[in-house]
Amino acid sequence: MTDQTTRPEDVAEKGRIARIIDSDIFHSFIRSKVTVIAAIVTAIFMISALLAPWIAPHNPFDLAQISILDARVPPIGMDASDPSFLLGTDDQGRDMLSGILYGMRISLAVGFLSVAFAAVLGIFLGLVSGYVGGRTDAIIMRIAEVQLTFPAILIALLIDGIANGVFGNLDRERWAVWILTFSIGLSFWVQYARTVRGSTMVEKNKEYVQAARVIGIPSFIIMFRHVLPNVMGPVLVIATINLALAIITEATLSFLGVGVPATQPSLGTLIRIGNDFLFSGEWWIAIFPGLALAMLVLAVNLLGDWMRDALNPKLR
Amino acid sequence: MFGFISRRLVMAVVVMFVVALISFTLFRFVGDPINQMVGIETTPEQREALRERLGLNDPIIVQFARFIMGALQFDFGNSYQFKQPVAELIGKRLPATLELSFVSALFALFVGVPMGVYTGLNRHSAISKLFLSVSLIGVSLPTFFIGILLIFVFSVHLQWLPSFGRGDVVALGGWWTTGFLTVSGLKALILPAITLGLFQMTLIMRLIRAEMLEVMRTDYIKFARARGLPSRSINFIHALKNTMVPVITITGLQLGSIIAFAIITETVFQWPGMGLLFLQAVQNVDIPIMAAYLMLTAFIFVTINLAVDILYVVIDPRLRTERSGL
Amino acid sequence: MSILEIRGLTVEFPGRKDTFVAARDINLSIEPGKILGVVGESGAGKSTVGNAVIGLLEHPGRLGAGEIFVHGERIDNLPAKRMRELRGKRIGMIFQDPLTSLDPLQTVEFQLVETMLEHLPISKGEAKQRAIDLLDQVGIPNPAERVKQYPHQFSGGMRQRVVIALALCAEPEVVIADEPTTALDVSIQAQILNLMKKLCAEKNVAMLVITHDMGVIAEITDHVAVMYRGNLVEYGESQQILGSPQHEYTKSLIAAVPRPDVRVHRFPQVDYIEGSAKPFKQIDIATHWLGQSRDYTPVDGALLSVDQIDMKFMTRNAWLPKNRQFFQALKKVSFDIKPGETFGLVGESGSGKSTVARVITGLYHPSAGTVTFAGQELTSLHDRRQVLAMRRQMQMIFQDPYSSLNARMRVKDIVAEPIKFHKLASTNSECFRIVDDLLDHVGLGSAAGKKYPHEFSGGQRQRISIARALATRPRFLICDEPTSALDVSIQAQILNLLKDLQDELGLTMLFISHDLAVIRQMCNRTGVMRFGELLEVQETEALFESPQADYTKELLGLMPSMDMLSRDNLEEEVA
Amino acid sequence: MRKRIAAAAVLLAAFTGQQASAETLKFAFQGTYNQLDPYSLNETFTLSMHGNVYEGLTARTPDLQIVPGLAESWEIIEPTRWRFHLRKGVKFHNGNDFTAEDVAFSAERIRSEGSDLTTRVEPGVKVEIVDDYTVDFVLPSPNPILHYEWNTWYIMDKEWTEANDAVAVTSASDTSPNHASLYANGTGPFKITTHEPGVRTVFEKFDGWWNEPKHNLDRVEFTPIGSDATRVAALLSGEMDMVYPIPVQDIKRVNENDGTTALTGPELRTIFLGMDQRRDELLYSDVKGKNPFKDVRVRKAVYQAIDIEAIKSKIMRDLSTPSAIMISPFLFDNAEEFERYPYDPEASKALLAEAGYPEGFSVGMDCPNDRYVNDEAICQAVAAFLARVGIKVDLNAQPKAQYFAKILASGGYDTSFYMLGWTPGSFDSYNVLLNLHNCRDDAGNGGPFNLGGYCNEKVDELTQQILSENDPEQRNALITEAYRITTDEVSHIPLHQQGLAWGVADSVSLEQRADNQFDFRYVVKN
Repeated sequence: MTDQTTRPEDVAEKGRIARIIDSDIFHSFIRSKVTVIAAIVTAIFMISALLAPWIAPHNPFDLAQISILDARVPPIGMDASDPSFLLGTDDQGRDMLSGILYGMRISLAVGFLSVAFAAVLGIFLGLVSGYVGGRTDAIIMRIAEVQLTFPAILIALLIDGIANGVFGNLDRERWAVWILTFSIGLSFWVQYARTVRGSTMVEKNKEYVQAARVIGIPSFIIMFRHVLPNVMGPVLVIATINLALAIITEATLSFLGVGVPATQPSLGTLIRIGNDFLFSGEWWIAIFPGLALAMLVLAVNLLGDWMRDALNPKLR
Repeated sequence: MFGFISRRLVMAVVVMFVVALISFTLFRFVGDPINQMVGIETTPEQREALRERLGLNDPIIVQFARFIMGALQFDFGNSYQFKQPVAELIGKRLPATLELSFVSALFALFVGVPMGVYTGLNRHSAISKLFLSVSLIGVSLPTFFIGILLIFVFSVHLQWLPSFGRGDVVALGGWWTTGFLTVSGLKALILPAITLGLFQMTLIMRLIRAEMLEVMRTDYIKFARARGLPSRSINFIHALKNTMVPVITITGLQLGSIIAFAIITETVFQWPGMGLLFLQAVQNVDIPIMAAYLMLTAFIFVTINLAVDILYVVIDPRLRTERSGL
Repeated sequence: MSILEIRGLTVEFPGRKDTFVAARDINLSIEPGKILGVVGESGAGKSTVGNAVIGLLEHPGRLGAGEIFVHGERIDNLPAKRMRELRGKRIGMIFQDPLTSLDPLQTVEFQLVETMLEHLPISKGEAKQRAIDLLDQVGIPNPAERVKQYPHQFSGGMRQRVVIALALCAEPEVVIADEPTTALDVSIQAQILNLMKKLCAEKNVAMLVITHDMGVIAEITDHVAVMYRGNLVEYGESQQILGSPQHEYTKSLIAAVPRPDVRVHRFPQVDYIEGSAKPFKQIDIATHWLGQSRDYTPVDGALLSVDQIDMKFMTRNAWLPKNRQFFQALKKVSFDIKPGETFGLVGESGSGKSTVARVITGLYHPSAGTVTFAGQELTSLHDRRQVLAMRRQMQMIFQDPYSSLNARMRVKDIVAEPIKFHKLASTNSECFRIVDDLLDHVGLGSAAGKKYPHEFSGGQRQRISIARALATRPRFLICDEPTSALDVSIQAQILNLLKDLQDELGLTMLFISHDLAVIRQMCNRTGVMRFGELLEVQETEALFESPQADYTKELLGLMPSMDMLSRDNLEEEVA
Repeated sequence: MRKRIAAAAVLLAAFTGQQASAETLKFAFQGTYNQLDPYSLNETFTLSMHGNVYEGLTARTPDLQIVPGLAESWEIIEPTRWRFHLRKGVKFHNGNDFTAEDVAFSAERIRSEGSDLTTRVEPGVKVEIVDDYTVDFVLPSPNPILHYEWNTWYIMDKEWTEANDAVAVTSASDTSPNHASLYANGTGPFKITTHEPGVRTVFEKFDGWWNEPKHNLDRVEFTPIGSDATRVAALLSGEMDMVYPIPVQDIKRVNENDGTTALTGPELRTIFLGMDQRRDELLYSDVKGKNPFKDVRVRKAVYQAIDIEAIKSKIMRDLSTPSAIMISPFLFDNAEEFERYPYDPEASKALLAEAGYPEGFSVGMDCPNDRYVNDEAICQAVAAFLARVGIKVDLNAQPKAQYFAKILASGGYDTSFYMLGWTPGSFDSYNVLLNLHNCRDDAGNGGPFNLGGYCNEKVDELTQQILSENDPEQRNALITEAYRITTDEVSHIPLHQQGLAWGVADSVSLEQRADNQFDFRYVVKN
């Protein structure tokens, strides 16, 4: 009832950035302190992961730089610590800080790639399913149902086994990330497909789609040019939450022994390795990567939370 | 209603068949079972002979047909490692997993639903924000790590709760064992159930919250307010019931994934359930167990789906009449 | 004495930058058994007044000033708990959409009994009996049986009766009805209005009816308050205000209402209304792209003929064909449209009139029958190039201005899309020059092209839709309820624009509407539809003067009388 | 209802309480005890558990000396005829008497199809029953170590096995379960009363055991706990009396904890690295057209690049014995004659340059990650050491199922560089030389576990001589000669014998065997 649309001619042309800063979404963002902190944490983590080769004191992936004689040095502030290893070293003599920075890179890479893979696959199938409907829809949704019977962990276990079987001469260091991406992504696509299908079924009955059809534009183009941009809102939210979930899943898989190789550890692999040293007093090997992981995932989840509410038009 | 259920059942059978087919095709690649069945000194000829006797050299389609024929009679063959019928092995492990899943689902529901309702109704309160943030910790650390930390604190340090196993179990009838009837059995359930349920609890809480927020903005809630109904009645009779349909869908799916996630929890707590059995089977390429487990998971999932569909009908009167009417 | 009295009511919505005043210094009062109408267009603040009275202002709204009394008792400063007890008990409320006002998961009886037990000192058994009585009073047949049913088992009109029963069940002294009939069909609207009028008199309650519809005001109110942008501009007896409005806004508002009884040439230009078309660059149609290269083959006789169209939708799929269930949306519909004429289709919701439009444009494929356009049978056309050539010649304007534009595209891209797709311009710059001209021509100005649809109001969006439809240089335009989502003043402008365009471009139009008054203003010939059947087709004037089908007569009879509305400012068209 | 449950709980508590008052040992191991057929699986832990229920003709003491078991004594009547005098008055758990019939029956069964221990009694060996308590074994050729592994050739009751239709050895291809895999009937000090594979196994004292028990146990409960942390936690929290193995890093913690101690000692298994010396081009390497590992200088360079002492102190926490040869010094008297090549990265680089790889090369390495103590960590350390001399290692660490499937004969020896551990089942070097050093063909005939395909005919020849040499002195000299050749040629790179680490509650005393077998016979619980 408070339809406050201004006359088009009155709206002075504002810069894009100015408009973003002026927008309600940006405002709700600034107002929520938790969200701002989460965003800052996420940004710091992502940037430092990206810049790991330049800011990390050591290169934990370069075996020639690792000396086992430095193994299990405690973090600064404890007895027998070494100033060149701020957060101590693990059982191989890897600098924990560098390991965490590089590990974050891998974790984020697996997270982003698998989310991207799942999103692309899910969005495509969801769009087709929702737009075309009928038998195509039925088939895709049945596939989705079968897919749901295999939870992420099962899929990853199986796919990892298969990858090893099929590509026997597998260079794990190079391929592990892709295998993980594939298996985690494969277990996530259903969620996107279902969401996109739902929104597509709503959108396709909207009149702008009919208008495009009346113009004569082919379905394929309508789907991607018209419908797709309009169903991306919820997808963005799912993607954020899934990013966090994918990182955790990767960590869990490394516990089951199908994660990335220990020579190029992700955060999850670091925790898995550190797990063995919890009782023996070398707590920093597990706790520091654990903290990093928890903070990262927590921050991303909080962002997702906020986005879910902020992007939901019904809640404004 | 009958037609509806029978349609779902037909679909369930199809789904299970597909699961069987996919999993069977995959097993070919997970490793060579023979290495796990014999000692390291066994000669290549002996290994080959064993492979032949197991029918592992037959074309995959023959093996699959054999599997399906057996599965139809609930015969999933003998475990390679245990030399026992798989159906029996899984049958013995089923109660452990189901009890654990049940308790953790209860935990997730009984903690998650009230917290979800509260945070949904009091969107801007400080406690809501606290609930939301704290609950996220459950999804911010990998399950196995949470499990180990719990063991570290409650078993090793405080020595309050056992670190592994089911405690003493009581046999009920010929085929069920329960940990519910003994003190040690109940104590043994606590840590694994929390570890397993934490994730689902967070999910359910957030889901209920989101649905509550939406339902609270609907016209019928506004109308209920305009009629002067007390908030208790609005929140619980009108709002909560209306959030149930989506919540049931997701919760149903989550129940399925609880059973899958039990693999991790059971490994950490040495819980003698199916998940542990499956993980050992994967490590030892025990194909019959893997196949039967996947079939069972599929079956449980399909059953839950069916139950969810029926529950919809119970909750939502619109679905009841649309089938007979129109 | 008055039951409800509002003194100096001001409602504010504090925003991020400034405070928006939704209602300013409103003074109203209602006596028992009387109905006060509050009328105005979107954004006038009329619903805000209703919400303020019942104490359910949307967050972050608040009372800035003023007092509200019920029976002399001041209620606007009551604590929340007392206010809640008051709601339902002393003030009842009826909402706009009966489909969403009832909890879908509880029976009607449950909702009624729950409300009564909350407010009245009666037992559960008594409440159940009362529930049945109430349903009977609001005109629901078989109340004893239907009370056990769920809301979805009632039709829209019946549900609104249930809502009314719920609003009245605790015997309130004041009832606020917020757009109580807007979501209903004409025939149902008449019944509900009558019911409200009757109950108001019988139970001696004071009723506040909030509406945008002058017809409703004319039909049932004793007094009327006209609101414009949060201000009460005129207040008095309905007869008085509608017949001889004093305020300029009231005058123009009344003038913009389409009359079923009078045909006007053009709707009067209304002041006071935002977003009105200002003269932009005028185009000489004779030389402009829009008027050029109209390479369409001329036709003799009908431009479009629809012959024996059947349309079935599957409502339930099954493996066996015999188990499938269908809904018959169109039954043997036939009509012709001559070049240059405007053909109207009128009917209530579910009559199949929109389905006809979608069959013609090819969005649906008919189950049987043919559509012939410019001598070419469309239904059997398969060659893609030919199909596109036909598509180019007919365009459509949709009902909902909010969903008919892709929110993620700039306006100029929306309008340019058909030009580019059909390759009607040789270069990109030519294309956008045409887009600029089109936007100018429909009264938006070319600057609008850089913006996104959400920056425009409903009327402006409908202009964008029109520009988009014109962008293929069509000869045939289908307008599917083009103004039913718009305020009357905006509706008048859009209808004017359509008339102008038709004159300039010689367009042939199919005009679909549920509103007989609008049909009378726009159409040369009109068909009446009901339940998928075309009941009759006549010259529009003849249809209104001497309807043939019973249903048409009934429809015409149910239309709210606009007799009392002032006829100033109208230039009647000589038939 | 509530009352009844409470009553049941009380009853149950009373029941279990009563059991607890008797001496019950609760222990956990990382792996599972799958099935009970003593001939189905030749695997240390399985045989170790069987050994508490079944007995062989011979037995091994805690320090692995061969002593009489079910045979009171034996003699070599002629070089190819051994005579065993059986113990009298021995009873199986079901009460049947132990006789020569049972020995003859067991000898046939262990050699039959489906057995995984066929090497215990070679096919050519004839078993002759002299009388009820005397059995002769007639060999096709002399074999001084005939009885070395007979402590794990468990004698079964002929009558019981036949009555239960379990004559055929349990095999995975069976469609119905074999009685012998679900139930056990031995002559040993314990009988199995409950067996839930993968969950728990309960042993109870056999009162009719022929020997005087040294243990004081009435009951033993075994639970497999796969997760290291959980297993250690179970010991620390007092839920377990004994768990093994303990991860080396937790030894300190177990010792510091009140009431628990870590028992450590050297194990017999030798951990070593192997290199593909057979293919003309390595499967996983950037060197094309030739195989760098064919060059002894390269193999030696790899050897000398590895700082075994660093691995010992940092990864194994001193719980390992660096080894110069491929067998434990406990099992070979002349072991001290051998010394490791010194750790010398400079020498290593020089060797590589000399061999034509001054810039090093890259090679893929296969490694298990759940088989040996800290296996993956050792491989990582090796990779790091090699990186410093220019050899880039692409490490592929996998669970044992996939790992063995890849590297063994069944996988086509699909590896270029690998880690393996070996315990000779007979505790003798012949086994080591035959399996790991003898030439083999592509199918694995010859030395089946000589994955790298090292081949020297002189070593093959020596191996055959060792088999039939009955004089211990002479035999040791031959073995020394063979090891000398393989060490000079760097056939493998021995790393160390890993250590044993058992966690034991202070209330329990037991004997730790170097072959990692847990013998209940010596457990005393206070």
